[in-house]
Amino acid sequence: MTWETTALVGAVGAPFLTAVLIFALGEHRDAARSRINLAGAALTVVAVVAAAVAARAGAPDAYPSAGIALLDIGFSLRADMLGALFAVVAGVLWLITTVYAIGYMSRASDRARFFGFFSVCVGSAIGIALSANLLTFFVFYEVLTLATYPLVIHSGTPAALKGGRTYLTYALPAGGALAAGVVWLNLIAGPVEFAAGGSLDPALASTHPGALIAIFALLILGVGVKAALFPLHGWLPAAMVAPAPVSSLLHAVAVVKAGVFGIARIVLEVYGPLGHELGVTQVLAALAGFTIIFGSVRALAQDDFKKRLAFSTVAQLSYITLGVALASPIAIAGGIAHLAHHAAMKITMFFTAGAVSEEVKAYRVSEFDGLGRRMPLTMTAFSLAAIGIVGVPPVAGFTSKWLLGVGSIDAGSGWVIAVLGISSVLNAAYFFPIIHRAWFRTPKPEWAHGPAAGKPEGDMRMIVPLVMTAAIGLAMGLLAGVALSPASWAQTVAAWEFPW
Amino acid sequence: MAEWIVRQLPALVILMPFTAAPLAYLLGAKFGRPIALVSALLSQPLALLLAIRVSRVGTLRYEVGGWGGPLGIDLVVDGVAAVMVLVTTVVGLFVTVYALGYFGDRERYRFFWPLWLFLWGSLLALFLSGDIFNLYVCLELVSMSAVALVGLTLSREALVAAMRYMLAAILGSLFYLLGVALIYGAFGSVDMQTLREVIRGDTTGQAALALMTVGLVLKTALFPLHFWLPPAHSNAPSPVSAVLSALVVKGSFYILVRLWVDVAQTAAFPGASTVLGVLGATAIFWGSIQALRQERLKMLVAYSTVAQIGYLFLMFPLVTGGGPAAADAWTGGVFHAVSHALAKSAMFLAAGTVLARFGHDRIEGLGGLSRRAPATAMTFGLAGVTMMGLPPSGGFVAKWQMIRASIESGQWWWAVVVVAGGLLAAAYVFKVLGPFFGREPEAMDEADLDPGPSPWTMEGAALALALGSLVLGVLGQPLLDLIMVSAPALVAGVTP
Amino acid sequence: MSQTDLYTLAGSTLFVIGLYGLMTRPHLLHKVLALNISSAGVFFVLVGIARRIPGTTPDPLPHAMVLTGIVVTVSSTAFALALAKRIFTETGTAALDASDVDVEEDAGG
Amino acid sequence: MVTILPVWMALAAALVPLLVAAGCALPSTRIFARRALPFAALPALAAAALVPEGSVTISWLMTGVLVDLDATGRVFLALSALVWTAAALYAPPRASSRPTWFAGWFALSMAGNLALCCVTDPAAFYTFFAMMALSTYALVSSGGDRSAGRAYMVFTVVGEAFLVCGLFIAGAAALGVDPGPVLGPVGIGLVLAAFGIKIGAVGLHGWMPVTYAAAPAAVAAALAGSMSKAGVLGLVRFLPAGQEAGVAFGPVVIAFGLAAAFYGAAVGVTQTRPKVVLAYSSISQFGLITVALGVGLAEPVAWLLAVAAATAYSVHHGLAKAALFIGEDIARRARSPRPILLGLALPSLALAGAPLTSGAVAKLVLKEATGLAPGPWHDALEMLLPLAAVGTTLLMARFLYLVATRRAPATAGSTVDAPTPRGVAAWLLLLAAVAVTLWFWPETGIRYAAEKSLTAHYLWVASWPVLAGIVAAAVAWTAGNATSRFAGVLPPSDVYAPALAWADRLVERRDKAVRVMSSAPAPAVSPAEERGRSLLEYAGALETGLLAWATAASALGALAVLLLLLAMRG
Repeated sequence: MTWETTALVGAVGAPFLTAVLIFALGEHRDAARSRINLAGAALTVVAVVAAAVAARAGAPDAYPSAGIALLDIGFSLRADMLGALFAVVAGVLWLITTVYAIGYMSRASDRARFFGFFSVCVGSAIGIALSANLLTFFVFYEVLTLATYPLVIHSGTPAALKGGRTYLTYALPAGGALAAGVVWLNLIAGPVEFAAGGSLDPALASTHPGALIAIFALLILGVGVKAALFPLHGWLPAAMVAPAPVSSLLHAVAVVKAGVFGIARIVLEVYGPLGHELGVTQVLAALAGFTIIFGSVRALAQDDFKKRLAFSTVAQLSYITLGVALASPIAIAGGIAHLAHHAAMKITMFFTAGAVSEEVKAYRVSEFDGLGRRMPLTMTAFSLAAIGIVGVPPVAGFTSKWLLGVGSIDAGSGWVIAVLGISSVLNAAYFFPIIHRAWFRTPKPEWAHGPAAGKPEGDMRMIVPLVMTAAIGLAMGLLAGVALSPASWAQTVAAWEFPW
Repeated sequence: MAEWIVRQLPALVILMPFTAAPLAYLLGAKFGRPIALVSALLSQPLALLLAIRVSRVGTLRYEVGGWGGPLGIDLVVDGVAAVMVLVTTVVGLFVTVYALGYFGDRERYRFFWPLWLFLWGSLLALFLSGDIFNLYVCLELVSMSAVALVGLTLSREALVAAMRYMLAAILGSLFYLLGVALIYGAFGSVDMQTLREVIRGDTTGQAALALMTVGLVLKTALFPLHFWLPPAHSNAPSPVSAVLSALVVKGSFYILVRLWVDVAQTAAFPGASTVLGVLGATAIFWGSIQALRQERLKMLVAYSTVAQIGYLFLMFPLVTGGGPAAADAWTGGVFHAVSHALAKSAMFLAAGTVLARFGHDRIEGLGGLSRRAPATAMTFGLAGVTMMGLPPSGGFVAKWQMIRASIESGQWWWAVVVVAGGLLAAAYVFKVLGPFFGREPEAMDEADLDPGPSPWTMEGAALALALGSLVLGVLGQPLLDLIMVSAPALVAGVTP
Repeated sequence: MSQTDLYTLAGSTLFVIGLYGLMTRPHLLHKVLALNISSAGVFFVLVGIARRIPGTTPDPLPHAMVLTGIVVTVSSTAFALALAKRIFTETGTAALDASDVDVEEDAGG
Repeated sequence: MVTILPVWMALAAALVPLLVAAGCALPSTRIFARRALPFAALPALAAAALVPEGSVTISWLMTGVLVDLDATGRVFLALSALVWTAAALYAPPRASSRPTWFAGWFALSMAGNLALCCVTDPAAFYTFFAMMALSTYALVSSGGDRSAGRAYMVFTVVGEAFLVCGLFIAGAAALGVDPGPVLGPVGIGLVLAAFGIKIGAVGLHGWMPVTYAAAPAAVAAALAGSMSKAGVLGLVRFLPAGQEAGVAFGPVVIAFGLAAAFYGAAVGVTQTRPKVVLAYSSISQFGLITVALGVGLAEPVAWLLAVAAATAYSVHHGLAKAALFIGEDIARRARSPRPILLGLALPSLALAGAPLTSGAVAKLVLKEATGLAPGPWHDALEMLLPLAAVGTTLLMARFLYLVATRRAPATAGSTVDAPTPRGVAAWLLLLAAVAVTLWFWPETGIRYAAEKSLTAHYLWVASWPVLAGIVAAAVAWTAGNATSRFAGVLPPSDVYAPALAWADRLVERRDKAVRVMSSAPAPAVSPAEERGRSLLEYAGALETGLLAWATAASALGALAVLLLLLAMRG
């Protein structure tokens, strides 16, 4: 095995191995578990970065791969640049989240179960990123679906169980649709490997137009749930009963991004130009546009902090969908870049939600008055992330929005401009009030003078990660022009994705 | 020596448990346990070798005692037979290991060992039978030992369930035997290889097939003839439940498949295959809905078997057309039987662990189980993955093939059934998993009864089976290939 | 109508009679006996088939089958009767109906 | 000029205030950062003077930043640096209960304002524009008026959205993508609307009067003197310079500009607070700049002249308005406003365009530009612009009147701090700048205009509207009761006032609703769950039937018959 394939297999395998070890250790050996978890996460980071290096070296058509025979397609992994981006995002943020989670969960029960399934989820997300074909993608996709369930219902309360049920009610039928779509597609088109610019034979558009449209619908139905595409978004706010690290890494990064990443793979690397020819990507773009507005409007009305963030995620995910559905390399780059950008920003916000709920027991936006004085670092990080989501430069959110906006004109879809504009205003309308409350309103007396003398504003294992992710979000926007930034990486990828 | 073993493999595989069974009976409970374990362990390489041999050279024929047909008994091992032998042997090993811990050396259960080994041998004999009358005998052997095992606890409920099971089983066998008689009358042979050449789709042939089908459907507990299964499977001791659900129902199903796909082929009549498909689909829905209704874990698992059996019957409408769809349906159906065997035995064993430990299996009383018995909860969850047909699991591979066959043959509605069935399975699996991951019940008087962790062999055996059903979903390709070795002409795409 | 057909018809009739008994009689002994009648019917058919080609020596194979069948039936009847007796001792009745579908609280023992 | 300075130094210098902002965030450097604030804009001022013409792309920064210090940008950079320095000097240390907080945002806003003068690519311009505009919210709201802060924020956010959308189109065009016959004009419209908000164009001016009134004087000075000028710079940068695409917009823009010029004056004279009057004066004055740009749009050949006019007018108005806002505050704080009024007279006259003031020069340049207006507009502007000057004079008279007659705060307890010497120095600096800047402007066009304004003809042209205005003011003053009826007849932000009040009520109601919602109990079992449960019960009853021997055996018989029948048929 070359180092490239070792890195590739290691990137997917390391989290699963970590999970096995964590399960084997049992509930009570906290120190050992933390060490193993951190070591596993660090190893994963090394592996995904190595895989990304290999992908870049092999780009655009000599990617390292590894696989075994299974069914008619095979179960195979491949480190390409698009996948490596998602894998690196998931891997790096996992390491940070692990630190956070160790702090957050220090008083919670069932830690072995929590960290074990958490690792499985990350492994699946990386597996999704590095899948070489739809079958492999689907396998990891469903593992992710299942492994998330115990995390959603972690607290075991009736509300949590209900949230878990809602989650499954959406996720499992979607899996069925996805399976049907994948099988059908393989029947019509033979084994479908992902390939930049689409892998379907253009002749199929004239021989099987109806089937291709139906398959597209099935596939998008399948991945659309995780991508929280309207009207498949209902589970995401319900899943907010999960502990903060879950909301942070899974419901802002791994799980939901797996959905949009799937959309990207299907639209760009399966259908390619056929999608535009058949008119399905246009419909998808319209749906994404609607979801953006819809999610933002719903977010406005949420007082529950995490729910507001969740609806914001619903809207933001559709930026990615919208980007990849537009016929322009610039827009595609915007969508792909937003995958990384939104990850850093939204994880910061969910980290904030967790830190705030743990430290001052505030769960609702209306309880945030003056919080900036009590938890200045936390709320600074949050504010930075929030303005980034709104699209205020130089935070990363602006970069993706910029590429999307310019790209939409390039693609000849000017209506997207209106969506972006309205969305920006709405984003501001639901995030700025939080910032306003935290910094501009009169705090409770006990908050007015900051954290208790000589004490940090919270558990540093939680504060440091969220400051780091906020800094990453800022850096990704500020240094977007650097060759290795997500935005530049995405532009490189997009150039191959849109060769026609 | 090595060559002799290879030549005698089909017989040796069967002889191993059949030799151990009387020994275990004669030497009593004290020796029954090690004998069973040794037999189970020794069976592994034999079954594996047999499978490898078949995959290399194709069908093996073995004339018992050198008699040959028509009076002698021939053993025939093709791909699907080798697969069934392999899965029986593997499940058998883990059930044996589990039973060691479950029954301990209590006198009351000393008959478990000989009966179980006997059942094991009968099943293998059934899978390797080359003629339809011998299949009848094996079917009866399987039924009798299974009924005895169900009644093993001698409790009222178990005895009644056993009786119910027995009557159904005998009736089913009689239907089958009647069909055998008609076939012999019409075609003059019971040897399947011969029959394949001479059987015709005339009225007698089809009537015989219809009677045999009715009997076998009854013994496989296809809806609406599942009336005997839930009580029998849920009241039996858990290792027995595991074997019943995992293997025994597959025995009669195996014969049915042999008859339809291998022997009758084009002589089979399409109307009946649709009937079987429709009943299978109904079974999927009905079994799942009933499972969802259950408050006891073992009842739920038993009804899950009712539902999962339904998938097997979807094979019939899908293979009738021949072509690539038939091949996919064939591999899918057999693979489903295999993965369901692993997963369902794991589930019953897990349920047994719970029952043995807490003295009850009321689902609502099992809240927070993942805290008290993490391995058991995990087992149930992993086995549930196969039940739902989600990847990576054998159930997924099977469903993939079935969906493929549905679309390929233009009968997309079966694909809808397969997908919907998976969702219903999810409903009942998560009905259990939810509480497992949830809080402990408010009144924790059960906790007082908790005698502490179960023996690791029990938890381990169940978990191993569950993991096995998952591994099939990733590393299942060799098995898929084996199923197609010397496959019936109808599915292999060869004109007979 | 040939001899074989006659036997087949008679055997089938017996089979159905047995089936009817099994269906309608709740008492276990009745059910067991009904099954015996059914099996007798099957054996009838088999025996008749042995002479299906008139004027030749009867085919020995169906006879072998019937013998095997009788052995099987005898042993299973014995088993069923033993089971029925045990049920009677345990429950005080020897009837079987829907109400007896019950789940045992403590099967593990 | 020192030519060894690389161009990117301009941006670096402009961003020096960021260091101050960062310093404010850290406890250990807080005090030092606050002290350094007034000097934070000086590097930018130096850069405006020293960094040579040229452009450079910083490709690693964001989406690639194009630093380009052209003549226009240089003027705006210098103006902004000057105004911000004065504002920072004036900003009293006790301007806010949270001085460090205030200083930090002040520096951030300053950095954005200065930096946007040095970049010309849409993304970077937007970046700094947003940095400036959003940070200013903190400064505006430090005055304590939440409603005004909200008005500012809403308009700003909407403006940013317009802007970013307009710049998407500009950005695409920069990449060589033709936006097409629909999006092209839409882009121009969006850019106009976005910057229109910043300069208080009629219809988009709702935030300006309330915000200027609510903001501390230093902030108001920065807003009126420098930040809103960023809107002018934005228009100069992103309108289709001298292209056909903009021609159709020309007349509309001219019309809007004229409307603003008169509307601002008309509504302004009815106001009762000096700062609000100044705000309306800004609306009116920006109207004149808009007219110039409109002429440039309508007549592509006039574009360069229009830009020159807009630039010169911006400098003139920016310095004068900043001086007025600060002077107004000094007057409020001073024991007696009368001596201050003398100082206020200079910028007031300048705004009115009195001879010998910068206003005279600026108006002349403006006139040169509007002289190129197409056909009928040319004559209309000839006639209307002097009338606008009459209006401005009236406004200034009203302003001075209000300052002069303002009574000390009614509540005895609330004492205002006396102006600091540093603050007064800042004001004097601004006054000096107003007095001399345009006269010593290095650019030949302006110098020519300055000389021309001293000719007898132009002295008269500049004088009569002022005189007419003064006469009108005197008449109004003497009329007393007749005119005082109009005072306060329109609230600040006039037609927008009901909307702003409505927004206040909305927020109040939302807060109340949230309180109610959070105490509501969770819903019980949903009807769907109830239905599901009863269905399951029904299924259970059916299953009991299926398990009965009779049913089972019947089913068996039925199946046998069915299969046999099928067999017979086959």
